[in-house]
Amino acid sequence: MMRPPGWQRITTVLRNPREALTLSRGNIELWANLLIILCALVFMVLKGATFAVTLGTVFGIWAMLSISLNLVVGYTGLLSVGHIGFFGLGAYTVAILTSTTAYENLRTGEIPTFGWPFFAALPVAVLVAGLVALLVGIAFNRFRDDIYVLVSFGFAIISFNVFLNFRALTRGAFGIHDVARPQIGNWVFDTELELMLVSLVLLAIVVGISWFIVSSSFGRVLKAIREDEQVAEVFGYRATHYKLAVWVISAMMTGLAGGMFSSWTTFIDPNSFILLESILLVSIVILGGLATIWGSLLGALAFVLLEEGMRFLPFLPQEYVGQARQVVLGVLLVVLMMFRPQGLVGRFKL
Amino acid sequence: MEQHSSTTEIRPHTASEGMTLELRDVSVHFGAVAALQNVSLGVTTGELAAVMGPNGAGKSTVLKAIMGLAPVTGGQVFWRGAPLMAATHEIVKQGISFVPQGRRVFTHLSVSENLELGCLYLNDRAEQQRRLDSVLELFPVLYDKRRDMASQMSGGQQQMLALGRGLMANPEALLLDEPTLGLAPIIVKEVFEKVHEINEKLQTTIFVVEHNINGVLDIANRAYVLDKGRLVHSGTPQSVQETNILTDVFLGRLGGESEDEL
Amino acid sequence: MSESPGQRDNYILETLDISKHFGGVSAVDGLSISIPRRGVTSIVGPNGSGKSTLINLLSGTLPLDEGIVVIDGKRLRTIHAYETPDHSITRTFQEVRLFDQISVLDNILVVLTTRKFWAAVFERTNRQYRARAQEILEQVGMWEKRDALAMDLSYGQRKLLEIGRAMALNVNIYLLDEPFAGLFPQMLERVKVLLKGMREQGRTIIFVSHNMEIVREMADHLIVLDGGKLLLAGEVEDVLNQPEVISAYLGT
Amino acid sequence: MLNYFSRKERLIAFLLVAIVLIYIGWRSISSPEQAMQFGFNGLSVGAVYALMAIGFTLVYSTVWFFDLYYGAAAALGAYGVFYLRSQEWLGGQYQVNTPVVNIILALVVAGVAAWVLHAILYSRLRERVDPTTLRIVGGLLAIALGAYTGLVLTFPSHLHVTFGPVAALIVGVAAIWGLRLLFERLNGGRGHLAFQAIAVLIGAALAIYIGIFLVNSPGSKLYLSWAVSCLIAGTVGLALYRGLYVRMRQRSRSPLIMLVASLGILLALTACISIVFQSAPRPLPDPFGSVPWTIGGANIKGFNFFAIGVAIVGFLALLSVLKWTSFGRAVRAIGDDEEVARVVGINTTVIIAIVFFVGAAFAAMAGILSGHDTAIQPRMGLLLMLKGWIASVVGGIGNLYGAILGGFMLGLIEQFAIWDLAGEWKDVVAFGLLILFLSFWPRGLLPRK
Repeated sequence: MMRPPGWQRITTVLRNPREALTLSRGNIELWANLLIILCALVFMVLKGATFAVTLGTVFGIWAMLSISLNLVVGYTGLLSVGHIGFFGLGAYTVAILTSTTAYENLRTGEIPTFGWPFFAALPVAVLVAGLVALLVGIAFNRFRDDIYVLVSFGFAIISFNVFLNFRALTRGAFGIHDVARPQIGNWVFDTELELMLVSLVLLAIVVGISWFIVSSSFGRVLKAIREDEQVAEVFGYRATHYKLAVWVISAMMTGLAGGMFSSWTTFIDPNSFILLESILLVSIVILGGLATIWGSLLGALAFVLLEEGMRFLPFLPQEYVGQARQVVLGVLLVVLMMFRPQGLVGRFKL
Repeated sequence: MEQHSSTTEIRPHTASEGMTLELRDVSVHFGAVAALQNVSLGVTTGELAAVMGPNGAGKSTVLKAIMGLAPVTGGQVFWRGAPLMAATHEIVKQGISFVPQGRRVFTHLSVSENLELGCLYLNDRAEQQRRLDSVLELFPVLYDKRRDMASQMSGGQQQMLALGRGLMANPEALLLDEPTLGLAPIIVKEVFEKVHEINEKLQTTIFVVEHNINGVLDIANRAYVLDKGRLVHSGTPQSVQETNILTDVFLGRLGGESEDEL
Repeated sequence: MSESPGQRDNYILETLDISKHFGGVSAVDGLSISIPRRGVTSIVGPNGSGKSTLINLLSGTLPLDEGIVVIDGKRLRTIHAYETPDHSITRTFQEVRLFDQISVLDNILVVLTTRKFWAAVFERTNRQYRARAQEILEQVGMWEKRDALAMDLSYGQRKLLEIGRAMALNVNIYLLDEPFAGLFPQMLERVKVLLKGMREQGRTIIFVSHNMEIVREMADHLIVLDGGKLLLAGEVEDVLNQPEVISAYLGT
Repeated sequence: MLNYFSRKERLIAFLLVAIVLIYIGWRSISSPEQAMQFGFNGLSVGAVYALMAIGFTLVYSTVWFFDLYYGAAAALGAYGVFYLRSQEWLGGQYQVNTPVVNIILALVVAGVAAWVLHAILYSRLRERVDPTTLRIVGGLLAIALGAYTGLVLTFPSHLHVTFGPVAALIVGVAAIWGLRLLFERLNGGRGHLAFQAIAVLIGAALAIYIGIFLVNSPGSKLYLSWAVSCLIAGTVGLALYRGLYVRMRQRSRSPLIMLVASLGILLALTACISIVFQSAPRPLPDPFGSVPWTIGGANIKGFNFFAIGVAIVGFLALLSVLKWTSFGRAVRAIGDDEEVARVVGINTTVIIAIVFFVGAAFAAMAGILSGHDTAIQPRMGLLLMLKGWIASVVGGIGNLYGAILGGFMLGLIEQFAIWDLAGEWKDVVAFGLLILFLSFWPRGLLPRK
């Protein structure tokens, strides 16, 4: 079931409190769980509920992203640094389809607007991301290990350049304004609380799909392929097909997160989809732990808390918060690779 | 193979009594698997000792234990009466050269570069050159190909190259790991003759691990038989041939148990 | 060793002039062997004689360079690894290759579950699979260890689990590469019992071994390879008493 | 996955290259000025990629993993120059020189020096000299070196005094060593006392001449700052190898572990640079004046020639070291078979550490050149790293010739591609090229045999 890893330890610790004092290797999962959740609680108390609601939306988006990336990294062993591309695809599809702001480009003339409602554009975004992922996946299926990382870097760069330069569609560096908010009938999800609601509902869908796949026979085959592709083939599974399928599913869920993101900010430009964001995403997944859904949730939570928490630090000027978080994440990656390659609560070591 | 006048620069070592290279009660474990269990064997100066046994008997592990390439979990290796504790890359400076299994020559380097690597630690170009000349003299086949890439040579030539690389360090003891594995019978004979020549002319102590029993017994002074990580026989080559120990070991008539700890 | 068509039914697996080259070296060189239906066939030979390469070729792990493999009457020029269960073949590996970072139970369940691509997404581990997995794990004596990761097992247990995994696939031909290597007596007996059980079920077992003692005990037929070629084939004791075998092992 | 070329593939490759060449030739004939311009720009950019690719390839062909730290090394190099020269370029308006950074770097240098001295001197002289004395002397030397680094960094405006003589000394020693080697080569591999004498004479003369030039001409501070930046970036690379990668290599065989760790380092260092220097882009002035020469109708900066020259000289120097010195032989041997290299008596840890140092220094030089060519910003390393990675893969993984060929080719193709496409698509072209190459010729142009 979806029990957080280390749950059994919590019950044993409750029965035998002395064990809580011994921070042994095996307890890292428990401590990571407790620490991050405790931080979240403290944060909520300190900052108040309104702020926590905003944070909830951001958390929902990052969690969707990291869960879907974890499906690829944790269950096929392929380290994709290119998922930000699918995120951008989802975001841009929703933005282009829903935005009604006219925009005139000197070179291309007026760009048409569609004005679709959010919930009509969202499935299209998912489909677009999936379709592109299918093509990309077919091309990438022969790569692995370090070369896979390189070509996935390539996908991130190429998609960023497309967002930036394909002005006739994406309006380039000017970005797209007035992306529609989610709307059902006359109920527009306009406030932060409502947006958080949508974000968390979408997150629940992503978690559900991931869990459904991972806990099925399909998920088990994926893990086997990750461990030893050739042996899995000897037992009758065509590894490339399975890898491609999970890649496409993962990209579709990333596209979903992208759609949510663009509706939340209502304005997107290529700067949200730079390579650095993708590297950060990878580090969240590795930090939380590979091949667990709970780990990805935890990683995303830690990531969001880290940024907001750093604003508390008195000696850190506000403009350096992003950078400081990046330093912490980078150092964490190194430390994890050194001592705990499966991440905080992971089930798979790279 | 033609005879060569042995005006080589490699100096013969003076013989002395007792074991020069010795394993005392050495055990090696790879994880839970025991590759060697309390094995004691050795070689005296100027001798050629052969270690034999079927696949998986732990023959190669004996040499790897000496070179610090296998985790020794018990016992100790002695070299000239003192425990051998140097790091792998420093052992060669102490006079032990290792020729690993499978002709692992540096395939992207030329033959003479391969040879020079055998005494790279010297930092003395003149001495390197002298040794290069003498080794090339010992192996005429290498002299002809000295500018070629090692990858372009046949298996037998690569084996000669590996032997020559080992000799470049002017070793007191030469450890050979399966020098004839995967070579054609005629080449096998050539390799054994060369090993014999090195042993006889240069007075180099040789410790050879070999699966080709008949070939190696002709040239050895001392023989050990390993089975399933244990020493089952030690003595002269004659004693090995007289008993049926080898046939028994190879055809599984000996019984005995290998161990696998849980 | 080609046989007349009438005899073909007696053989479940035949190779016709198969070869495999690595660089300039022929690991398997125009090899033609026939493996009788049912019973245990052992493949022996000195180091580098092509035993493991033969297993790899038959299981599609390596592509064939030349020649034809006839499996149960089907003539195949190429064998894809993912088709081997359809040809009713499965195998184990010389260096144990388990799915390391998943549990012992999952290692078995992977083999049992459906091969249908989309059906797999909707398939949960049902009671039937679980029962079958338990049956197999109990046979190899590892039901208590079912939740451990495969990588945390000892060498002997890994070896047993790999054989168990192969057994879980319900096929006719089992290719076992060194199933007895490095096992201690109790484990060895267990593997022997497993193989005997499979033989009684009428499966064909082909195993590579260098342990002649076990070959004598277990095998019905013996194939001796040397230098990628067939040296001898036939009944175990007949073959082992031939002088060629001894000389192949001891070198010339 | 990696297969040798089939004959058909090779034919297609040749045909494609031929078509592209013919197309470029045709365009060049129809507008030679533009072709000249694009060609030079391409070669100049390609030189940067080539330097980067050489660094990657050197490390990859030795330890078989891509060290992504080199992205940060490039940025470190460029920002190192900015750090040392900012006082004069920006006047008093922006003071970046901070004791914290200087102390950290001095400590890194001292630590690395201590380890290197221990690993080389200690193991060599242990039997002849009392170990305690050796340790004390080594420690003092390391501390002195660290203090010296701090000194150099703290007074960047006196670089020609503090670092000039040392640089001259280094050049002199390198010259003596190189000349001796060259003479030996010319004499069929045999040394001679006369050669040594000549080499020492020439080397000493060179050192004195360069020393006088460097100390007397304040303009030399720029060149010295390049050298200091490269040395610092290299030292950090060595420290990372010694501190992290050695242990990771012992623990895990997976190439991804070290790749991810080095990605983390890249992430952290990039952010550190933007904290210290702020993230806005800054120009590095053109060292040779910004007035372009007009050659054949194209405007070409002297700096472009310089960049190409640096790449070629760096490549040739590295190549000859790898080919002709015993160090180079050891490096190639480790790339072939690390275990056997250790068995034949090579101290693999030290050799690999030096390789990491040199590779990072090359990356830093690439960063410096790119900084002078365009501008510097903290994230510049990321894209440079990727381009270098592409160049080394397209050229042929693990082949030094492939690295320089791939680098120049990538630069040229990027430039000639924007002839017909808009300039902003050049990154897409680069990665498109990569994916194309990896799909059809996974071993690159000049595969390692």
